[in-house]
Amino acid sequence: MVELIWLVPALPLLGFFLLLLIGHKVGEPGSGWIATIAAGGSFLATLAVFVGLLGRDGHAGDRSYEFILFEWLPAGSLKVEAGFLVDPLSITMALFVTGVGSLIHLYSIGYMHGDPKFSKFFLYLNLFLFSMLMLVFGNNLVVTFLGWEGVGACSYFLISFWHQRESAARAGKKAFVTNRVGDWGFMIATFAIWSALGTVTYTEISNSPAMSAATGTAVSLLLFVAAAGKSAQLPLYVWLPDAMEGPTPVSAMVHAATMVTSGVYLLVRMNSVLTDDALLVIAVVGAATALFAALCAVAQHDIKKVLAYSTVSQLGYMFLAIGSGAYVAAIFHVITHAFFKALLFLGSGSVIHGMHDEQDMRKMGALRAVMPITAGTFIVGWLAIAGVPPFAGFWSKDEILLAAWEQKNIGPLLWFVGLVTALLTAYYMSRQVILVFFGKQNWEEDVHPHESSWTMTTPLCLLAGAAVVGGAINLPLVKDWLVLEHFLEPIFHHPHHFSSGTATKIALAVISVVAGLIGISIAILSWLTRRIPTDRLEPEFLENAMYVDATYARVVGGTGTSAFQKTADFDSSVVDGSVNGLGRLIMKFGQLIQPTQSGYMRNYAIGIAVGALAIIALLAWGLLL
Amino acid sequence: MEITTGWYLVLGAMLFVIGGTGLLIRRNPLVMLMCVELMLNGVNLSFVAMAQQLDDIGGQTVVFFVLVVAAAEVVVGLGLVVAILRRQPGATADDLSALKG
Amino acid sequence: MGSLQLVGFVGPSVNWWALLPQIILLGAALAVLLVSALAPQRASTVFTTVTTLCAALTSFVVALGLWSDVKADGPSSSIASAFGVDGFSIFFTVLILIGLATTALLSHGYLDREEMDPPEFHALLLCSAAGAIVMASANDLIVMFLGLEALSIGIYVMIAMHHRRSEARESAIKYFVLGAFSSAFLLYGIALTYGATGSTNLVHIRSYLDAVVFQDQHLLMAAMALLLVGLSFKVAAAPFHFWAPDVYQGAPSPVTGWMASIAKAAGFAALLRIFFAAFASHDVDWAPIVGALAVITLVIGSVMAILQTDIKRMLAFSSVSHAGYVLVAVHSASATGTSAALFYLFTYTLMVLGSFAIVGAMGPDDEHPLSRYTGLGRSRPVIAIGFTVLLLAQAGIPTTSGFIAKFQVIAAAVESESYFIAGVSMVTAVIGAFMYLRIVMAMYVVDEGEEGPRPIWHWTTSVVVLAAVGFTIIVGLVPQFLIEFARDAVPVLVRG
Amino acid sequence: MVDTVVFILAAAICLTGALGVILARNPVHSALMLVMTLFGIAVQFVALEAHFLAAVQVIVYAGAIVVLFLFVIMLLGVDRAQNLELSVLPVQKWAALVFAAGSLAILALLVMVVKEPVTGAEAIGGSATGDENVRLLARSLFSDYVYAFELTSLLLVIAVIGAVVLARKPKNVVGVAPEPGNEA
Amino acid sequence: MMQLLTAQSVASFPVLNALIIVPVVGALVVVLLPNSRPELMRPVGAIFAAIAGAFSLYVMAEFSVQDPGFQLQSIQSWIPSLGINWHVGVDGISLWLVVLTGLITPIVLIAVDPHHDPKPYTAWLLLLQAGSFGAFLALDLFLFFVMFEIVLVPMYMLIGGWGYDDRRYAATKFFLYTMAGSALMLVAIISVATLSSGGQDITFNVIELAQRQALSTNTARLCFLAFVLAFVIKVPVVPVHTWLPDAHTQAPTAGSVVLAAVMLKLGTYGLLRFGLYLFPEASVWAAPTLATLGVIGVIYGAIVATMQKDLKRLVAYSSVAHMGFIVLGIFAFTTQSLEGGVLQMINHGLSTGALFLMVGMLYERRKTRAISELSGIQSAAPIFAGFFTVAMLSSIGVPGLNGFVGEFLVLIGSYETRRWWTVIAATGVILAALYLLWAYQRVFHGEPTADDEKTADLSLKEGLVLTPFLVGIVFLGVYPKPLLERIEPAVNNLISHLEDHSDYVQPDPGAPVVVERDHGSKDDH
Repeated sequence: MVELIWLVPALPLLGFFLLLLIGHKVGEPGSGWIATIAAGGSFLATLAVFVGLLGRDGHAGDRSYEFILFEWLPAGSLKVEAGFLVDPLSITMALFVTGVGSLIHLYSIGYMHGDPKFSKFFLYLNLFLFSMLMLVFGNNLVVTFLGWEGVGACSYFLISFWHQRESAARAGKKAFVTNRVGDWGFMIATFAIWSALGTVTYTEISNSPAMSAATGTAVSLLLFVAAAGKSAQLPLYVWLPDAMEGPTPVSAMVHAATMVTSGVYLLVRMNSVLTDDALLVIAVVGAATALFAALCAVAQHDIKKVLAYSTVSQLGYMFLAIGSGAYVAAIFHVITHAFFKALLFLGSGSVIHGMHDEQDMRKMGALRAVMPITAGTFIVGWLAIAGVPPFAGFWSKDEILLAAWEQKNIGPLLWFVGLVTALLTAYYMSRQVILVFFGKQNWEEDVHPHESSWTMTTPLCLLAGAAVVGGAINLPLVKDWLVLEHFLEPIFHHPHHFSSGTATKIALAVISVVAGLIGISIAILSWLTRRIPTDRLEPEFLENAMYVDATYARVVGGTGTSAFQKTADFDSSVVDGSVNGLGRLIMKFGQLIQPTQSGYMRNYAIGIAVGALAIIALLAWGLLL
Repeated sequence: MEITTGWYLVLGAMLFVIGGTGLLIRRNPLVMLMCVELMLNGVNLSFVAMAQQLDDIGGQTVVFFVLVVAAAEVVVGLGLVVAILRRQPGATADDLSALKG
Repeated sequence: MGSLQLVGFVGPSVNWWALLPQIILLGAALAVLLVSALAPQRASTVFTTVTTLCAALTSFVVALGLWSDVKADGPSSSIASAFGVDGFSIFFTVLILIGLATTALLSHGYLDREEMDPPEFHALLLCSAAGAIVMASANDLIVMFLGLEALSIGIYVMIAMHHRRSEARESAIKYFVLGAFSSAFLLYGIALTYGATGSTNLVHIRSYLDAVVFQDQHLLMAAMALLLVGLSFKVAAAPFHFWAPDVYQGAPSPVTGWMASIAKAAGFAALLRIFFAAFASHDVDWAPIVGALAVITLVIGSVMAILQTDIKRMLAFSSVSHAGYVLVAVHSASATGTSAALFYLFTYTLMVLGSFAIVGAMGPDDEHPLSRYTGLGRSRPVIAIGFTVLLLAQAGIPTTSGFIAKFQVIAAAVESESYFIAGVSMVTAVIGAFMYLRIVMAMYVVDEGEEGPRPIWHWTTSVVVLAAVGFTIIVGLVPQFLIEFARDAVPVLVRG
Repeated sequence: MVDTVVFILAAAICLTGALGVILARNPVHSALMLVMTLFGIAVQFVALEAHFLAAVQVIVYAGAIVVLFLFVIMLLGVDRAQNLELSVLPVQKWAALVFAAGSLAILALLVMVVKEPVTGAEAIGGSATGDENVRLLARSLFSDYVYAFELTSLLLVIAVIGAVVLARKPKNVVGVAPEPGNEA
Repeated sequence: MMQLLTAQSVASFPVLNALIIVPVVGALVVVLLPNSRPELMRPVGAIFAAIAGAFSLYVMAEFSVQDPGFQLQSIQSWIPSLGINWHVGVDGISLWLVVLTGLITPIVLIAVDPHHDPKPYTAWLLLLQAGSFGAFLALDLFLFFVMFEIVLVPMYMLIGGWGYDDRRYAATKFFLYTMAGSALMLVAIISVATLSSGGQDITFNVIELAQRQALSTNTARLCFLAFVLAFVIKVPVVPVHTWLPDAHTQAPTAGSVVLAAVMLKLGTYGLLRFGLYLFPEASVWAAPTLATLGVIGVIYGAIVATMQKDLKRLVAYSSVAHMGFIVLGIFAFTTQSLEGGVLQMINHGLSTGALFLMVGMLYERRKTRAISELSGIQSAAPIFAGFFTVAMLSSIGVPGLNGFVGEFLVLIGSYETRRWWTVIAATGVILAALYLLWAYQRVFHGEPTADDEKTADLSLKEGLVLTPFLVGIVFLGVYPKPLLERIEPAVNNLISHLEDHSDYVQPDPGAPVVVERDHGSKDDH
């Protein structure tokens, strides 16, 4: 069954081509269904592969299957194949990618109802899914990079889907270009690995001897640059909040569940080359991102912006996990986050849909009555992200905080940052839930919110279920229940083991739960019961995301643009000018000697007479010498 | 003081230079032609002096041809001058400078 | 007593065959004159043109016969070694005859249009051609001088024959005065050469210089310098070129073509014969000077050319820079260089004749502004493409003879390790190309709907242009025959 | 001694005449000064034992060419004095000065440096001296230089045609009417 | 001329000669067509161009994958007294350029309507094709120079005759600039041939000269520089690139396409064939400088492209950037970088060619190329925008499309020998995204104005014309192996030639020789 792997990306690709050829003829909702079936089929194929993989012996290293399609870039000693690597990591990723992806496809049929470019949307979605699967399944860095850039391009298409809005067009471009900074790191890292190890294939990389420390750290950091670009870490996170210009299913799928986690995937995939120095940097940046984004999320008014900053923050968590060496925890959080964040985004989409494209939370409130399913599922998502046991988010977040605590150098500090983030997360999510679904009705009279269609609510329900029980895949209660950890174990070079005693673990877990509850309490006190005045809780400084983006814009738009313009001016005035100047110089020289051609024959005779004199003098001079 | 060939050559050269200088400084086309004659005569003198020195009659023969050339040049030159001055009376060499640049 | 001695006098042997081309030309000249003088009404243009063409053709056939003789028996000289019969002289004879026929054809429509006298013109043209042949064949400096004068004086008169234009007279008197001036220098050079070597005969000079090591070279140096001045003037090398643009502009177009091609070629023939053949042993002395002249000529020719607005002046300066290229070849003082120079002159002659054919046909011969050519590519595509080929050939673009010619010149310069000069000549080629491109641009770059000029086109001009363009392209593609011709035509000095 | 005196006198005549040619205001005077130079040169020819050439010099040059000059001067009526202010052209004066000074400098240099100006090459055309100057000349003319001699005929033919063509009053040009080109 | 076709190679059909001759014959036929039938010109020309294209495919089919040397050679004596032969042959480096030339010209002939004077237009394009073939196939320095120069004339005529407002300036600049570059090359060509002769007969045979390596180090370096000057101008490499934007912008669409797709490659091809092959030592000596210029081109071209106001000019500057990658690849001397460089020549031809075609189509519709005057085209012409997007993404270097393959190979190969150059050059991929997407955003995104609304979408014919480009873009992006495996033997051959004649040694990636390599003279070459 593992051999069916080719079917997994092939189905979305097929869907893409079908839609490309006949999409505009099929129209709505047929093209949506084509895409959804392709995605669903892909999910089923993944399941089949998964089952096949499970059938193999996990400990004998059999759970790694390479499927080579053809030689892609054979150049001398460089052999890059278009091949898939099926192993626990990739199949895990693929399962939730196709699973969540399929649900979002389904959801989009409802959400995109009536859009003039309905079929094109699904075309992009399928292409995205294909790229994401290439990213996940690629058996070497270059194929992963293909997917990596592919998802980037699709993300660009999807963010700027409503390109008539200038903000959407700009956001798409911003996402792509920022991602490209990360891609630069990816490419250099690939080069360095090839240069050092002579291969770009994952299995060979992990079997290779270690690179020198400097190279290893450089490669690790370059990979992290790549991951930071894709996964919106400091300082490259700026594109993600803007990416909310895209349709909400896109935000759910691309910018919450799947694409943004590919940075995590990459680092986990490359765990064998990551050095301790680099991991420390990753942990610090991850923690900083988590805290920073959580702070920003506190003061957002746009329902999707809150979720966007939340995503950045959660991604920071994942990197904190990686930096702490807890790769399983990172993947675990990737999965649970995919569930609850997709759920939250789709829920917010449902709200926006129901509110007729209103995104400002201040104009909502008390929607639980009119949108019961949306509200219910949203609340599940909220509890999951807030780290309330036994929802999925609790388990994964707990594991990350534990890993941070155990970090060798600055563990407690990282843990504390994580804890504060957890508190903030609980707070701002609670604030959002209250503002949207509770409290008093703040929307205009002429707005008539309504519950969404079944294509939208079905995914919500399924995801809500996953958000509730998702934690089950890696329950730390009993050793045998750590399904995910055992499953993933073969891919790790240095398997991570928690060293803390059970008491410490429980203490840390309790503290984090308490922190979460404090956050929720503050939110209830301030936003629901209004015991705490709310006017100080949304500082402008945080609402504007600490002006980081504005500073970027000023540097890029101001200094950068003017520097570019100066270069362009330099090109036309100096570089081209010197060419034209040379021409003019020759002309000038001509004009200088032109008076010799005066028309007076006696003048001309000078030429003869003095020329003769000069020649004689030259020859005589030569003789005298 | 013995008069060697060198003296004749110097005289010839001086005539040549005077003729050349004259052509440079005079505007009257007729005088310019005369200056050319001066130059040719300087050359002739050199020829003959060298023929004497070399004890070779060839140098003297050449002077004949120079004479013919000079005559032919003068004829055509004067013809040109006549043709020009008939249409532009009083024109000097400097007045004939429409073509330039 | 004297009579006794005269009885014993035996004149030098004469190779009449070798003289026949000149004799035919002179005979034709006299025939044209006599018929026109004696005939009841003025001889028609057709008659004069046909006579000239026949003379050229007959001479051509004779020259070809001579060529096979020389190939078979080797070079010789005639009339007391005064007249060389070698590949070189026949090469130039052929070239001059081609130029003669071409100029005759070009003048055919032109003379009537511009109201000039055909018989006198053709007689002078024939005499001038004979002078050119003499110049190219002369093995004696004084003979060469006489040939040069015959060539030049004929040209002075032909220029001034264009009665209607004061510019024609101006250019005639300019050419005349400066020509006489430079002739004096040349003659002085001959005198000093005579003094230094004891003869005016090149064969003798060569053997004398080969045999004798001078203690005191001053006289010879001065002689070479003055000879160089006189001949540089004829070939319009800077700084002796000033006359060329003015004279070319003022002269009737066929005469300009004649001057730019044949007068220049004959000048170079003399230059090569004297310096390459006779002064071969002193090439270390003269070659640098020629090189310097070449550089100055190339630079001035190309730089001044791009400033011009009158086509004839453009082509005049371009002809100056072409003289520079030939000088580069001469500078290398080698057989390769000489054959490169010969090849260059041959191809250049055809190019420049074709170009002036078009210029002459484009309209009244007063001024030739560039604007006259605007849109020619649309109104007369065939002429325009022909002109383009000729111009690009002059710019040295490949698949034209001009490129092969430049290639050989550069090869000669490289062979003599004159890399600087080779570089300069290529750079100035680029500068010069700007000027050719301006003309091409004028012909082709027109705004939509704009109509080009429709000049009256005499069929003789078409023949000339077609022949010139065809030759230019054929030589550009398969130059081997001409290269061999030029290689066989390196001058050889032989006694008797 | 006599040689020296003759040379110096003749040279003085030559140079005076030459300077006269280029400095006389009136072209007629120039022509007459030219005669003086030509005469001086004829004297030098005699001194150099080129008797025949001396005669020809006087007859052809002084007798024919200069007369031709005078003839034209009279014909055209250009025998007016000319402003001798050296130049209306800016650099001309200096260039002429450079030429004259430079040439003379080189000449002086050569006089100082050169011991024997003429080579000891053997006579090609036969001895130049002796009392049979004319005979020798004739022999030379009709042997070594016969080709050149014949060529002079070509030259003279051209000169004749030229003179005829140039002097002829063109059909369509009336008198001294201004040229179309000059009006512009 | 006839002997070229008939002599010697009777045994096998002299297809390379046919490649050059067929378009020339086509041009003559077009010229002889009656003026009264202007509609015939382009179809007839396209047929001849297509026949030549078919021949180029035949060459591809005949090409032996394993043979690293020159194949299908044909030698005819041409100018024996100068040692010049008509000598053509094809190897892995030139093969695909020949195919590209063969295919682009008929497409362009079909695609672009000159609006006036179709006869000369068609004839010039055919001559351009013939000259380009000749330049890519020539194995005789003289023949190469002839072809290298002669292609200037048709392009000059195309720009001058069918270009836009500033065509006089652009055409002249193009011609003179490139001519100036090749001026010294001619001197160098002759010098190489003369100085290499060493008593033997002079020859211009490239293979022979490369084997002789008879020049002293300094002479070879000087000659190399003269060659390089010609080629870097043609490429063009910063700072001698400024003819390109003008020529591209003012040229008619067909001219721009051929200029970008074919003619620029003459420069990079020349660097490979004549720079590296003839002067291995000098190439190694000059490599750091030239690689630096290449990298500067990548960054500088991108920066300047970003600020362009004219869409066509922007694409032209993007060419400067892309060609910089190729130059870097060439002077990194590794199998990958060279293969990538050669492949990138093709890729650039396809993607930039397609972009120019589409900018031309846009101009046909809107009569403007100013970015500021266009907006929201995607709404009005979605298919057009889609095609444009693919070409743009290829140009940006998105994997799965051809642009990536070339760039990636160049960079990964260059990383071995020119580490820091590569790191900097790779930032070019960021800038490429920046300028192209920004331009795309301004032109295609946004609200269309009334004029933009009326912009027609692609016609069927235009779509068919663009399809080959897109197919090529995708195919080469997905499966470049057929090209790479034919390029590789030739490239390896070239590298071993370099290794034989200089102290350069190609590093072996992955070999545990890190320490050894560090004190080696890797970066000193």
